Amino acid sequence: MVVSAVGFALAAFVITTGIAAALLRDSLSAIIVFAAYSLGMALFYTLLLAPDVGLTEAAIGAGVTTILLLLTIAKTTRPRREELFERIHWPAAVVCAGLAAVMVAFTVTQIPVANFAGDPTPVTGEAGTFGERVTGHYLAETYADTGVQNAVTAVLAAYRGFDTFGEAVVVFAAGVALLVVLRREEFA
Amino acid sequence: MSELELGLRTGAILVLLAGGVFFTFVSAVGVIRLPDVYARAHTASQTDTLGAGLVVGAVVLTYGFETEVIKAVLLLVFIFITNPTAAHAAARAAYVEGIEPWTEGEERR
Amino acid sequence: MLVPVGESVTLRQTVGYAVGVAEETDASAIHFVVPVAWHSAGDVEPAVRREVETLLDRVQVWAREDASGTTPAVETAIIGEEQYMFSPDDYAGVLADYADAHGVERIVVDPEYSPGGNVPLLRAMEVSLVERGYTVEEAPVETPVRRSRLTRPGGAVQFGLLFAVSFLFYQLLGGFAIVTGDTFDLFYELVTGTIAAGIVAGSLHRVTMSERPRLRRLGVQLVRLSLYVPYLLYEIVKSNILITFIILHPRLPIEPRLTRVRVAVWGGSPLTTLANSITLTPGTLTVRADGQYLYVHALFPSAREGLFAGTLERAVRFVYYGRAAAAVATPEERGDTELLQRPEEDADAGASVRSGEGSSEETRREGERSEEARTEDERSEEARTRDDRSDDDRTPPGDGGGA
Amino acid sequence: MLTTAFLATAAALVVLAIAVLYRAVKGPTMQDRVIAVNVLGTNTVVILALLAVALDSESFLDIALVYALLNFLMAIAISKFTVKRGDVI
Repeated sequence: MVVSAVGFALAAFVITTGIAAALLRDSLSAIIVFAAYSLGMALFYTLLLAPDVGLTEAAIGAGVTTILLLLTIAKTTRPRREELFERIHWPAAVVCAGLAAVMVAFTVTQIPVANFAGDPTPVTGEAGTFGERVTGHYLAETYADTGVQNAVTAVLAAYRGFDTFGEAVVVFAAGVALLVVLRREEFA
Repeated sequence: MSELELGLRTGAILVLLAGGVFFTFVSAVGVIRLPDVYARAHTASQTDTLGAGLVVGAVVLTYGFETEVIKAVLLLVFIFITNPTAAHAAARAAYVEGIEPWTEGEERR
Repeated sequence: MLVPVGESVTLRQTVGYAVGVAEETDASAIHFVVPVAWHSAGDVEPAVRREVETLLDRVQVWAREDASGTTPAVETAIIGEEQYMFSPDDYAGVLADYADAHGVERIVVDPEYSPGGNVPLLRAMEVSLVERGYTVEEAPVETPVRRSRLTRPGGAVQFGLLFAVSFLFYQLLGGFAIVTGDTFDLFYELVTGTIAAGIVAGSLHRVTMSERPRLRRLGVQLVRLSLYVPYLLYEIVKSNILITFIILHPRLPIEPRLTRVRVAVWGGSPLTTLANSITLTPGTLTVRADGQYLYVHALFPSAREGLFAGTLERAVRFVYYGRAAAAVATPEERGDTELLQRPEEDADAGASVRSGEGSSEETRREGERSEEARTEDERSEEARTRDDRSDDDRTPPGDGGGA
Repeated sequence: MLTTAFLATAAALVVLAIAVLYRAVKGPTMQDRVIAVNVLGTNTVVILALLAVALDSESFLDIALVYALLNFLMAIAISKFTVKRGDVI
């Protein structure tokens, strides 16, 4: 029960930071608030028992992204500050909100379990929808299959191991390319 | 561990948690209420550090003598070293940028 | 159009931009001027003068290169030689005088230009120029990334120490499976730990330590540090209660002042320890460290007095230099304290520290030295031209101190 | 009982974090935002430590450790950036 309180407070935090980051006019302010958003997201992942995703969010979202964005605006110019927030195009905003609401209505209602609401996670895997069976299967069989205790880690690093490896290669290549570009831009 | 010891430890943990929340609350009030960057940096570095320290202290106390306690202690050390340094960096940046410290009688910023 | 110039990496781009703007706006002339910041009236050193003249020649050549026709005329000048320039206002005044004499309204500034050498006066100078009614514009230049060398010659001790710390940290994150686990764990943790610590120490041992560590002294200092930490914790808790009272007080009774203390510790880690301790004890915040000078922002008078009494300084001296060194006169007794923001006697003068002044040790010394060198009537001369707040800043150390 | 206390503390800290967010959005200077986000980061680290105990998973402490260091790095990087534009690392 109290877990859900933490969850809802976090959700409020994440949504507020998200909106603020989108609406702030000054890009440096937006970057800083976006870092706060990453803090909230990492906590969220951790609360939903996906610590490795939380760790990635912490390292990438708050650390690397902030510095990359800072470097980006260092290479560009900063507009004069006269307003605090971006002007909202209301018709577009309404359309976007409507679309988002439809998406949420379709997807969120299909989510079988809300972990932080305190509902038990189905482990049996027999009854229920397809999604529940898949979740149940992984929760039940992961340890026997892979010897990894955390189901999320197992999916990420064992079942989808090659996938993750490929991702790591992509990220590494991007990092190397970035270094090359940055060094090339260094003068004086 | 005896009944009494357990009770004492639980009590101590609760006191630490309450103290931590209280000081974090004070730091939040300070960050919102104080008039300028420098004054805000004060609470950000000090009151917040104490609040965090007390809560992590409660965590340390809960773990007792397990190996995890070392990590918690290390966390405490990090917070105590990095927090004032970060506040100093922000204040120094403000000073170098030429932001004048607020003195009483001026309007709040 | 007026362009104040000085040696900077973006000077070339600024010149190009200024010429472009001058052609667009049909300005009759561009004036490139160098404000020369030598306080001794009139006698700029020949070497400096030659340097400035070469710079102006270069600027002139560049401007000709960029101009499409013969207009606008390019003029150069060295200004401010006869005047004492110290604060951003002084620079702005000199520029304003020149601009008025030549009927210039528009001023283009190189964002990397720094009037006072290493002191960041530019922003404040621009503000002051805008206040005087000129159009001030920063040239849109690309700032090159500056880099300084981080590496130093390393050594076996550095490597060993860093290796040990990294290895310990690795084992710690692994939950000390090396001790608690079975033989396989022991072997596994040993190998992976050695590799990881080896990589860290190999790549960073030239960077992490500023000087060669002496192991025995390091050990002694660690022991004394373990005595210092509880004392610091006690201080933190004690003064946090006070600051809590102040923050939650409805009227918010704070009297923040920026102060400067010349502390009796030196070197990297002692100074860092002291500065961080000052920041951790509520009511005081280290804003800037400049050699032995710490710029401390104190939130209320009692915090300021505590700082000037130097208890933390003594404790840090004990940690790093031993018990004998702990007995030292307080900063207040030494006369090493100074209030940078309006002393109590003229509390209604509306004064405050300006960005440039006192922000660098060099200018401060420069200012003091010339202060002594100059004669009495020069001083009164200056008192007429400069506003009263700058005089507060140049109060000799100790004078405005513990008031 | 203690678990509830830890979670309640975490919830309270998140609520306080939302309050501090006001300063991160409002500013007015960049340094104000840096300070606010640093406070948020410290709160996050503490919440992670609390979750580690409450949900009984010690690995969260590792995340908290990483986060404590990253938070520091972030504050330094932004501060340095605002002083010398273009000089981040």
